[in-house]
Amino acid sequence: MPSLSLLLVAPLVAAALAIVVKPYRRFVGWAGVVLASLSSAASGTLAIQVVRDGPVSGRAGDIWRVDALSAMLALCIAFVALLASLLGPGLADERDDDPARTRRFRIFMNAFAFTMLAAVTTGNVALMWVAVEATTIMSAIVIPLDRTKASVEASWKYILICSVGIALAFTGTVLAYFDFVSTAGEVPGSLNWDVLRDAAPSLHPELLQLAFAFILIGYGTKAGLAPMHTWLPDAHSEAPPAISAMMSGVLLAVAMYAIARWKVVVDGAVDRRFTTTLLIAFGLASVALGAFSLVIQRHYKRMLAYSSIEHMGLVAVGLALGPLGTFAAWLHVANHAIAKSASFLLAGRVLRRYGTTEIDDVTGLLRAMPWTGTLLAAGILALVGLPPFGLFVSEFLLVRAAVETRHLAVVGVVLLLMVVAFVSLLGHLNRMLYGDPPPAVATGERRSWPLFALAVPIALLIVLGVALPAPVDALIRQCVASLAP
Amino acid sequence: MSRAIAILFQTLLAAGLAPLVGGFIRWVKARLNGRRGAPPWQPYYDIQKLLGKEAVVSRTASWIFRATPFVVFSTSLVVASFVPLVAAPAGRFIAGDLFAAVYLLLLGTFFLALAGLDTGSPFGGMGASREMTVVALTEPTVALSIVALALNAGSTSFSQIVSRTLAEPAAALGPGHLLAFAALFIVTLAETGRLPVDNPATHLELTMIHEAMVLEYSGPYLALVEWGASLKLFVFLALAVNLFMPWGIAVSLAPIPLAIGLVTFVVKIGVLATAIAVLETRVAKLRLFRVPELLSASFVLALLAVLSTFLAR
Amino acid sequence: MTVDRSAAFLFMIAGYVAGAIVALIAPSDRIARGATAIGAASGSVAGLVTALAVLATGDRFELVRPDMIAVAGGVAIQLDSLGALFLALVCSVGLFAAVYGFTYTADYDGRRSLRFFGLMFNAFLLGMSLVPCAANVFTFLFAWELMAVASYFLVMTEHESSDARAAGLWYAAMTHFGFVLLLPMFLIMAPAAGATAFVDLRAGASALPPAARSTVFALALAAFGSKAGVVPLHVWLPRAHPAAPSHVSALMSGVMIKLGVYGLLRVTSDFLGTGPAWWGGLVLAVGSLSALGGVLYALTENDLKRLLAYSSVENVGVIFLGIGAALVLQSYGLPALAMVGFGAALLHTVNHACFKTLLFLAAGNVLRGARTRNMEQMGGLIKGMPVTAMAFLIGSAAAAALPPLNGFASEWMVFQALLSGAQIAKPEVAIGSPLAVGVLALTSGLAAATFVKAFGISFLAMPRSDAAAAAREPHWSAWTALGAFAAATVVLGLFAPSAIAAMYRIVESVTATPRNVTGGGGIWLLSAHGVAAVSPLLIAVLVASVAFVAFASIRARGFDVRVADTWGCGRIRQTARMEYTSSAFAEPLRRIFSELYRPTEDFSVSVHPEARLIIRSITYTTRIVPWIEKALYEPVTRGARAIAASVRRLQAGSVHLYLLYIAAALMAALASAWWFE
Amino acid sequence: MFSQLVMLGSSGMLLTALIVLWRKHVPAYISAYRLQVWLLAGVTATVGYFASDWRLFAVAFVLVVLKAIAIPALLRTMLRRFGAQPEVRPYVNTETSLLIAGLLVLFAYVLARPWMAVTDLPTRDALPIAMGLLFVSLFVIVSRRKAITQVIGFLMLENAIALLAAVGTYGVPLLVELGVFLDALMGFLVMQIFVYQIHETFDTIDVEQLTRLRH
Repeated sequence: MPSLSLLLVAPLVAAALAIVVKPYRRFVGWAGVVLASLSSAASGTLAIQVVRDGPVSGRAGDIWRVDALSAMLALCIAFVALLASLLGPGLADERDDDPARTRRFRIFMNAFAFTMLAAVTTGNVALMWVAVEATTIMSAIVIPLDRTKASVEASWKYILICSVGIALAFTGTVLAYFDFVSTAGEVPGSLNWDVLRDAAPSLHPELLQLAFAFILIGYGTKAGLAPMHTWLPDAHSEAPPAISAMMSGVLLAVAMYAIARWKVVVDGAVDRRFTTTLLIAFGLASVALGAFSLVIQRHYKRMLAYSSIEHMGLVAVGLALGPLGTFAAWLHVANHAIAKSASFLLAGRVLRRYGTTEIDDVTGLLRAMPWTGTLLAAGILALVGLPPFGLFVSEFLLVRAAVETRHLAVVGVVLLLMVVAFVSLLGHLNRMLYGDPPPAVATGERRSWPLFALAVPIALLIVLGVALPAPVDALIRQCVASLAP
Repeated sequence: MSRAIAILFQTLLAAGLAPLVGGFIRWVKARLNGRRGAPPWQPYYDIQKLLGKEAVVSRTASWIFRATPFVVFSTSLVVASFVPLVAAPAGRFIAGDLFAAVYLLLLGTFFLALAGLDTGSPFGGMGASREMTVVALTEPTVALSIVALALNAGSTSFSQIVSRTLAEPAAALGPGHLLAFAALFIVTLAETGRLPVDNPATHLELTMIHEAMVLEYSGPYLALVEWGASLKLFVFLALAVNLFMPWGIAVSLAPIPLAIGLVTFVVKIGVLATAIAVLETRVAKLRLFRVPELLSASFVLALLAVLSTFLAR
Repeated sequence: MTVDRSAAFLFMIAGYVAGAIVALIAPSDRIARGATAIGAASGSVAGLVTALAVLATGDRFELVRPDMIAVAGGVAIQLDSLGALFLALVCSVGLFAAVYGFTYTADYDGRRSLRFFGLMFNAFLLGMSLVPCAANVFTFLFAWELMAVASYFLVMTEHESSDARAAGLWYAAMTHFGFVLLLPMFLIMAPAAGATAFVDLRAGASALPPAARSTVFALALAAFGSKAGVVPLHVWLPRAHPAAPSHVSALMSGVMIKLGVYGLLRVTSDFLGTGPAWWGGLVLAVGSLSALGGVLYALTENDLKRLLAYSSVENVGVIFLGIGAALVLQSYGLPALAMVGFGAALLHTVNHACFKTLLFLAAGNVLRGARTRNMEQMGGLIKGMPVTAMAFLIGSAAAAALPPLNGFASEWMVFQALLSGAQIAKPEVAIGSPLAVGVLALTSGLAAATFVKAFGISFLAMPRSDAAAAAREPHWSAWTALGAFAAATVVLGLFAPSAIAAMYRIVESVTATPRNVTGGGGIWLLSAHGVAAVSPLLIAVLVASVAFVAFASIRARGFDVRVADTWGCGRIRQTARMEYTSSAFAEPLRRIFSELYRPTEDFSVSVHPEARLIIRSITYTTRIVPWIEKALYEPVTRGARAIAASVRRLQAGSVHLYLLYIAAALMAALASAWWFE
Repeated sequence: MFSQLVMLGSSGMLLTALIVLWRKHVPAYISAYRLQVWLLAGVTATVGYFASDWRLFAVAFVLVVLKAIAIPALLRTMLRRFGAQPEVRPYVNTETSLLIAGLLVLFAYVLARPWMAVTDLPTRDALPIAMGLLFVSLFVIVSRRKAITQVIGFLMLENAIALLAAVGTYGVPLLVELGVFLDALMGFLVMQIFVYQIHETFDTIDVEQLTRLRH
């Protein structure tokens, strides 16, 4: 319990500190880092606690409830938030000349982290919705950190589309609640998802089907599933790198988390094929869209964004493929969170050096920024699912789950699309890494601490890919168990 | 042990008779053209004379150029030791089978082509290029002829093929056998540089193949190359006569059969050599780029041979 | 002698990993180079010890760590004699490539990162060494992909040229294509959820329905074929192999593509066992296509390393011919004859590894000496680089399957395997196997032409460029590798009977068929029934003694040798411009097979502006664009681009449109609820 | 009586949505929206009265204060700031819009049929209307050009969900309701900020100008 409080309170304190200290001072940033580390540590202890003793409930009983899945996501969120606060404007960024801008970033970045943490640690489906909606608001404010036309446009699209989507998710929530209330009457904790799950067999399948359709579209919009993904490449590519890292790395996963929670409830009442088919359909559409959008992509940040769509599609497909698929999906979420956040932060460094987001204008990266280039290459190789990185394991498990559940057509399509994505991403990486840097770009890179910080996620990916430590394995097994009907 | 002696004897016989075959063909051709021509044993004089002369070696050439005559000669002679001439003793003193023979001859050609390139002369390169082209294109026909023979005998070993043909003479007159013979005959012409593929009697740059390749050779080197070439011709003729018409060949190593074998062999070779001579007076040399047509025709013959052998079984 | 095999195995891994890490953090290029070589060499030696221990005793070596990546089945290592053979190949080539690489990469000092190269070189060796040891799906795929990634970066070492970059991408694409076929291929065989150890697959494969077995086979053929570089999946090979540094090319051509052969053998002969005859027929067809296609493109190639790469395609085709013959024979219930095919394929695998490594390393010396890969600018190298020339000559002769070298022995065995196919009383076999024989014969004929050209044009006659004239031998340490592989090429040729007997033992242990084939009777290489025999050793002795006698007797008579200019029809001085060129050499065959090559020709004459009869220059260019790529790969890439273009259009920028998508998706999802009622 | 009143209020809300589709001036949109909120508050209060749940009165009160008074006022400020925007040109003309709205309501009825069968709430007749309102507001967002009209469409969407919650479940728990209000307010404020930002950076609030980012 104290660790749960610490997990949630730390980012709030960081945000409050950033509000209070005006203009921004460097110690605020470091304090934020310390608080984010505390929050990460808290999520770690929470995860250990959960694996050992089962779900942890908060004092208010039905509001905060942390099971393995929540703990796993909280861990990812806290870790990515730590990376973001360490490498975001104000500390690592040499160009942090505008304290107002930095202050704004620090406030909303922490608030954003808080809303995501709240979304995964609450046991109440409606509060989860509130928190997810809040993530949209917090992140939308901070996207146009440098009020450029593109970033304003991106965040307008983001907030409008996601608000509409999330409203649809609320409709679904209300519909399910309506069914629950009309069959079971109003009982305390009736919006708690475990109560809903237990009551599911007595609910009306017709209604829950409609509810799930709304929920899937609604949270699917937030999760970047095609064809509701349209805001994603814009927002993720225009946001400051640290925010992109959080959005791509964990925000999408939070939305997938909501879908997964609801899937369990709906599966209790409806033939499992319904949710499975919908998830596979939208998942495959996302993988296809992500993969083919990578083919003729000209901007590396958008490239990373489309790759997120592809990965979320894979996660959606995984969730539909039985226990092993679910395992693969959550492992994939964890791996993707690490790989994508690192890649976005590295892309931010590239952008700062080259001053362009065009792939064609970034050449000779290995020569201009040998370390950043190597790390970015590692990140992108991880994202295309090559060993020794963790995504290789999760993609392998995903395919194995699909073969074991005899979804052979899905296997075929997914693998084909993975080739498309692989070739495209590698081709773009190839063009960026090699050749000679443009004359205007300075070459050489000193080994500064941000580089070491960025090497940590890559090292983590290798550990996950080579050994998959037993605690992680146990945690994700518990995630699967917590989603069992 | 007597088998080993028989093989040694046959090999020496091949080495001794080989130049005569070339001379004989030339003599018959001259006669057919109404000329007196050089005597059939003229090649022996040539070899003798060349062995006594000095050798001129190109400044650009390397050791390959000097080593090649020995490689060519020895491979041809070793191949000759595989081939049943007078007797076809079974057993393992023959170091190779048909495939080995073909590839060993290819080894000689390989070095000869390298030697052609070694001098840097455009003729040498041209000859090497053309020779390798012809050799490459004849390989499949040779192989398929071997298959056709092997299908009957169940083996690619010389003695097996010979003994099977002797045992079942009816099969030897079957269509498969004859087609294979025809194919191998065409290949023989191509491989040994006879008309219509190559003209051994010309030094016209447009038409030369083998002669262009060995243009730079002189003295003892040339002697060895020429001797090797005549051995190759001899081996091919011997193959043709003894694999397809083995009658008369000695199957035991007693004196009488051996004598009969020797006589029949000489007669058979003589007949085939005459046939070549007749053919060479009748046909004109083909343009280089028509040669593949001839060779593909021979390939088709060999393929048909295989098929009809198969169907006849 | 007993060897602690697991210690040796772990030492192998430790050697590679240490080499990789030390190279990565090395303070200077020289140290990085040294660490790379020492790590790779010590790892290879340890791997070789492990492999030889298994080969000598014949019993398997196992090492299972179920706790690493437990959910995917853990890490499982099992080395049987088939795997050990390939491990031995990887490690022996790896060892000498490492030694050779130490001096070879000195050329890169200060120019590019040798640290990264060292990391990737060792990772490449680690991946390749683990592939034949893997005993479950996850371990196999992990090693497989590690090998692919590492070799991709090795190909990109000389990334200044856009060719190398394009080569890398082709390579990565094709290798990944193979990988995604492997994944379902293995998993279909898994008998139960989670049972992905090779033991389970073996059991699972036998329980599969015929259609599924054939699917597995087809996937395996495509996946491993793409790694082995068979036509038409070979497109990456002639691009990637030449682009890599030469010792890496040697590793790729010598052993990496052989791991495709390993995979195919493992899946077909070990897991699947006997299948329908068309499996073998398909492998024969693919083999014929590769053998012929490979050699035809090798013939017209002017880039020395690319010529060697195409020759690898050819040799993989020959290996596939052996496997195909074996599969056909197996399906007709002739396991003893099938063993000849498998044995021949394995022997050719080993042999090709030897002579191709030799050739690539020699080509590396040439590249360093003459500073070009273009044969049209070489010539006369035999004078400056006699050792390299000798090595290249031995390799060339072996590649042309000339006796008594090793290429001949294995091709002879393949011939015998194909001939035994002709005994099966089925018309399709009776037509197919002679055709395959014909193809193989044509292939070796063309290979001879190709290597006459490769050696003759590059090493003989006069240098065609100043660099070629100035080319000298590299540091002597580069010779050790050449010497080792030249010796192996010769020894494996002369003692082929013992080698084939060893191969039979390996095949026997994998396919569990009793051995009633007489493998090697002393010095005799035998066909299936022992009726055809050839002795490379005897041939060698005979040829050598005849040559010696001839030489000695001519020497005894005594003769004068006069050195003079080449006769030049009355020209004054011989120049390199007079020489036959590489293109000219291949011209007759290029014309004959013009239907296959479909060359584009461009002929232009520029005349003097004032006098039209004075010709200033004549330019003739001809290019061969392999039409397989045009016909097969262009539509695919064009299709992908077309789809991508239409997908792009979805993201049109209008927020209204985006919202419309959501509305439409919502309606569709809601409507789908009816469908499920 | 209860169901009639609820029905009346809900139908009125749907009608206001249709008015938005029919009218062409932003001020008219704002009035229609305000009317809709009043009706929503009425329905909520009615449900609260008949279900004797005091919390719904509180909700109705907050609704009026927040959505019927505060938000329209902010909207009008915004409008004054941007000047009297001329005529709104929707993507779909009025006739077609109305037709589509009709079809959407029909679709809502079809969707709600199985679900009306499982409940015997007195308010169940209003469920398809709430759903229809949801679809129509979605349509408004999709088919209207201006940022400000999109905001109004979004606010109507929220009303539709609130209506659904009120008539379907008699309101979600208060804590949640508060969270929803907070989010709605925050969301609106942020959207308002962005409308200003769009106006600043693009000199227009015509969303159609925002198509720089594509592919």
